[in-house]
Amino acid sequence: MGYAYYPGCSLHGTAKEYDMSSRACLDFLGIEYRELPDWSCCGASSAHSVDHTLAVSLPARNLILAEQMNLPLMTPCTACYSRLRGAHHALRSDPGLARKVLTALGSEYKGRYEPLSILDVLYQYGPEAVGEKVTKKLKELKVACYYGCLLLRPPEYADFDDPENPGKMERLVETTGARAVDWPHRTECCGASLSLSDTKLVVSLATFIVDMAARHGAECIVTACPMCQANLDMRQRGRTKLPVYYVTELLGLAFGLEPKRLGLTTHMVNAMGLLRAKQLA
Amino acid sequence: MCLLKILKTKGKRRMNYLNLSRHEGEWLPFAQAVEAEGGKKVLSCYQCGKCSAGCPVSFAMEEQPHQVIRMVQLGLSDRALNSPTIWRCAGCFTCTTRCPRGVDIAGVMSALRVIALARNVRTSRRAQAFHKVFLSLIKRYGRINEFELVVRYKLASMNLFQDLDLGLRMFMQGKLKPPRGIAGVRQLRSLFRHEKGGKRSGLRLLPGLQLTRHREGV
Amino acid sequence: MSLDWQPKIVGFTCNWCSYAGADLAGTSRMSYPASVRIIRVPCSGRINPVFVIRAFQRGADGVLVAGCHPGDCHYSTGNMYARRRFQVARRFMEYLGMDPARLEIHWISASEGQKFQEVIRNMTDRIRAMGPNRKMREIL
Amino acid sequence: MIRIGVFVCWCGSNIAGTVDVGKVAEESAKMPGVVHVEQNKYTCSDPGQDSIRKAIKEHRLDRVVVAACSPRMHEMTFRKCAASAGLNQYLVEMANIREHCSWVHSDMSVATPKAVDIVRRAVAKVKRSVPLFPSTIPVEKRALVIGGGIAGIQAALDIAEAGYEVTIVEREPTIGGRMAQLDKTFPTLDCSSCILTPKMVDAASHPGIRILTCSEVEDISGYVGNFQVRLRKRARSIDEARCTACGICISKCPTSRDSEFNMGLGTRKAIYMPFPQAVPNKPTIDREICRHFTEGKCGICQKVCPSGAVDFSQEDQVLNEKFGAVVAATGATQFSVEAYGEYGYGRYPDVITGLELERLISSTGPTDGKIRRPSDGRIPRTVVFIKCVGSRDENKGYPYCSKACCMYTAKHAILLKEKIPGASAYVFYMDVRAGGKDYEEFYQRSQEIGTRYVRGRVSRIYPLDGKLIVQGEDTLLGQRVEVEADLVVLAAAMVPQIDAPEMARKLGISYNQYGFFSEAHPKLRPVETNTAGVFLAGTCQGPKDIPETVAQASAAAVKVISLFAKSELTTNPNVASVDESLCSGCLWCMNVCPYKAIEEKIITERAGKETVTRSVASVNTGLCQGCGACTVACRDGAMNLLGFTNEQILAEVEALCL
Repeated sequence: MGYAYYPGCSLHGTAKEYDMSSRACLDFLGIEYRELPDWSCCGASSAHSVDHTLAVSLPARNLILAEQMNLPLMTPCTACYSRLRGAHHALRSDPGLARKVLTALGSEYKGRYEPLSILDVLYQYGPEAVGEKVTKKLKELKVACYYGCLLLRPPEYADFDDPENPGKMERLVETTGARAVDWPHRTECCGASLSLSDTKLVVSLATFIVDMAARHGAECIVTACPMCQANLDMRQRGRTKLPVYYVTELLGLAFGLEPKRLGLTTHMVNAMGLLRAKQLA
Repeated sequence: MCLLKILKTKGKRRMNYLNLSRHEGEWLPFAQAVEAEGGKKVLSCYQCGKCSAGCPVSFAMEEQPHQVIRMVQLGLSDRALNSPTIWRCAGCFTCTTRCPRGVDIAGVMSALRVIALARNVRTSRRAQAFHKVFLSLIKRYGRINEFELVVRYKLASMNLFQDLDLGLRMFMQGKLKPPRGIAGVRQLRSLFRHEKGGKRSGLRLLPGLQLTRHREGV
Repeated sequence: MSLDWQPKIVGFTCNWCSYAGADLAGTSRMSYPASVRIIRVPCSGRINPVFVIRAFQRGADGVLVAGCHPGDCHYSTGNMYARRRFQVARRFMEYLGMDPARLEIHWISASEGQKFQEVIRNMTDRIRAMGPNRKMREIL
Repeated sequence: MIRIGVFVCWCGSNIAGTVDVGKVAEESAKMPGVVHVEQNKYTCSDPGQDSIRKAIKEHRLDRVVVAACSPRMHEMTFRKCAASAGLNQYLVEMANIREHCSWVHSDMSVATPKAVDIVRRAVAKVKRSVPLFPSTIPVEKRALVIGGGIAGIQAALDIAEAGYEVTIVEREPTIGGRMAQLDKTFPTLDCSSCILTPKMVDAASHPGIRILTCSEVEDISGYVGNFQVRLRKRARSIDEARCTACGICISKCPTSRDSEFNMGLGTRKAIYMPFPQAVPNKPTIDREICRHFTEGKCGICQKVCPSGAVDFSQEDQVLNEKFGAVVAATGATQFSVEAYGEYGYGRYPDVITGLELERLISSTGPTDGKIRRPSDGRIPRTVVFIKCVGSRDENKGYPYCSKACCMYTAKHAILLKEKIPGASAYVFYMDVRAGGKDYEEFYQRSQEIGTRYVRGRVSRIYPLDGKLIVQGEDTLLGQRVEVEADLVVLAAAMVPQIDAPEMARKLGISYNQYGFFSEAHPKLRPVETNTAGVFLAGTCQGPKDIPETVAQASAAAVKVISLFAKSELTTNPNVASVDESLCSGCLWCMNVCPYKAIEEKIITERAGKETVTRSVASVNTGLCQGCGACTVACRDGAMNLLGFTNEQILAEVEALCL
């Protein structure tokens, strides 16, 4: 058993901390995974804006590769998660489109396994079981869990949790001993997909979200999305700057792993300062 | 404001009424085209505005999402396809999730973008440039190299200096690496080729995509 | 086929909607071809496909099954059963070598005299184009 | 020997003008079985009918065909005529040569042969007709009303006023229903309990009405005029005869829980009356929380009761009774607004529903009629009302319009301004549906006193610094709007009772996709159901307001009264009938019968030397309405429909296809 690991393009680039920390956590917990060999881009965030069929066929290639390995496909990236699940859903519910896509790829797809997010995998492992592995409690760290869009919407296929009132990430994070603050904007969109094309707009969205987190007492934001992380990290212009961590970075820290191995040293907003101040790193 | 615009651009309109009769033949085929590209149930909308109310970026839209839906319902295809709103949509699906009528508003926006690209409607040059560069990279390497994506996009959109500092820092951190192709890139290209013969395809824009051409075109 | 030829259509109509619709066509003096002969049944759900097949066996050129609109059945669900049964019956007719196009099913309400007229007119035209039901007489 | 008489009518020139009547008569005479043919100018006239009677006697006719107009016009006329000459009325058949022939054709050469065909069909059918005899069934003149809300109370009062016995079955400890929870009613703003409680007392004191509270219907069988009903009366643990409703027990009871009547905004004791004006005015012990029952201790109420009315040993009673008619008035409930995560009901205490606001406004409510927000008890200055929560929303709720919310929201806005001068009210709406007498004026009044109506749905609500930020769209401005509210009221939709489908199955009636009971015809039979003798009143049939509910309840009562006005019911003899020798007992027919009229019957018969028992279908002629769906479902050909038998219809087909 185990999982086929699909990092996606961002995790090989701007979000390399997420790749590092994800692998570190999986290794530490003893969850088996193999990187999907010769994986290709899932098309996010362009294909679905250009061609409905291409938006399915690009992720489909990866779904098929994983099915050939007979493993469920798992990805830390939420954009990939959304595209992979969207394609999986379309291939199973739209026979006409499925025929077109699968003929082009010269392969078949049964869709035995649903593509998963790394959070699904950690959740399958069990929050309690994760908690048992924690060696360094992140006590007094006040965290705002930020879900963003792609894990929760559209609920038709991206259904990691309740789209309006999710709570799974909080449960995971609280196993580390950190306190998840209750704040209302954890599903609000940060506008990451417009980060390059409409930067001004995105700055105002990111700043607002970070401000709201700060107003509810958070000292940092934790997310599972490389786009959200990059966007909130780069685009926040508020008075209080909050570091933005990946879930896997905080978990890794709580497992007692080296901050450097988790990529904590390469954030835009200093990620180490807070941790040092709290004597957590 | 909108009415004035109509007056100026379409002088033949009688007085300042939007003549719906002229669009009678258009609304059904256009709505069907939108639904075929994934904009589910667009005709079911009853204009409650919940999509616009929850939209994180609607404050920056001259035309609100529900108004674009209305344009589709009335067959005002030119206005819908030229509306900057469709390129402002961040694709967060908040609207789709909350729509009481099951309209996939984000899907409608994305369908309108597909149609706009296929019909060569040039409203949002930046967005178009971005998608072109993005897909051309997949076609070339099989994966996206963010470094090349950003560089090419900045060139294409002639916005070279924005985020320069960020880019430099990332480069130093090893986050922006030079590109490397994957083995299955041929199979991937066939996905694009498969589309090439088709009538509607934004991908027709892609073959022969070169930076210089881009700059002229954009 | 000569234009004078009048096909023979057997019409099964439910008492509450379609028979009344035919009555209304009469009281409104809406003329239609003298091709149809009506058999009154309480509900379209009463119409056994056997009746239809027997009509074709005996040389009817067309058969009309008419009932209340879906959702308006006097007996609440009879027309739903009729609809499903005749979908199957059509397949069975094909199997028997009969032309399922000669069987038509229409929903005609008690207020739709005009629709009754149109149905008979159009159906007669269609059957006329198909010609007489010789084949079935020969087969069976 | 079959002796058929055919009577061809001229109908003046209506038939004779287009159809060669002489020719039809001539051809009819040649048809097998026909012994007498006659023509009449107007067969339906007295002389025409006389000639039929005369011919029946003179020619010893045993079957009659009248070739004239539509059976929908004169079938009854000719049946009665034949019956008066001693012939069974079901041996008369009509050939419709007017509506289906002479009136739709103009060419005599076309119309005449068609008329002959039509007569041949009728002759072929009537040849196979047999005498049929309607049966009569006695009517038990007692009505059962299920549900003691305003609909049930009104129906019961009307039926009882006509002199018939009525039993109201109510599962709660008191009658009164939803209306008892309301403070004031639109559009007149009269106090709900001021108009309801007198009716409750009337019902309780009416000699013809028996009220069974804490009671439920467990099973119903039988048919119109003869329903067998099993009722369960749950133990109240109070001897109603002894109790004087002094209330000492309630004041001394140590256990309490959220009050259902106050929508969870206040508490009630384990021994309780839902509200002071409850009818019957006796307390009830909630055995789920009462310490005597949960822990075996306590018993304070029994000790303090001056009249010894507390009886812990009381047991449920099962009553088997017979009723002639049933009125379903089981009401509706409120949509669970938790489904709207974006509105935060349940997480944010100051997001409440319309019914909860009613309790906050009501002087008998938990705040004694002062509107205070649940979180901190402060008087709200800004209140936002959101309409269509759960209605007109197929994504999270139901697609239908809940009908009463527009008006009750207008009422809430008016009452808010009355109770809290200077408070501001915002109403987020999509359409204002004020179609009712004085309703539009009432809505305008709410606007005129300063309620701000914003056209658009609210997208989300979140708390910030003690306020609720309500984010919506003003679609008329085309702009997002935000209100900083102290209290948000959700106009929750009316939805069917959760157990409505179960009740529908007990009653043998149908219900729609949501669970509202279906009327027999949406326009012309709005209070009847597919099951004769079962009638509908109130919101169990669909969302409606009080005036409409009361009107429907009275309508249902009239239907019951007119049923009871007859001493016995005559049944239509055109019913299904089973040939037991052919029936294989597969009971497919049971599945298709919309009236639950087919039952399984065990018969014993001799097969050779042995006696075998097997099951066959059996038709309850009291329930069967004669649709004939079962005849087609029957693969053995054992099921037939009297008056429209397989043999008759096949004979008609053959007569037409000659």
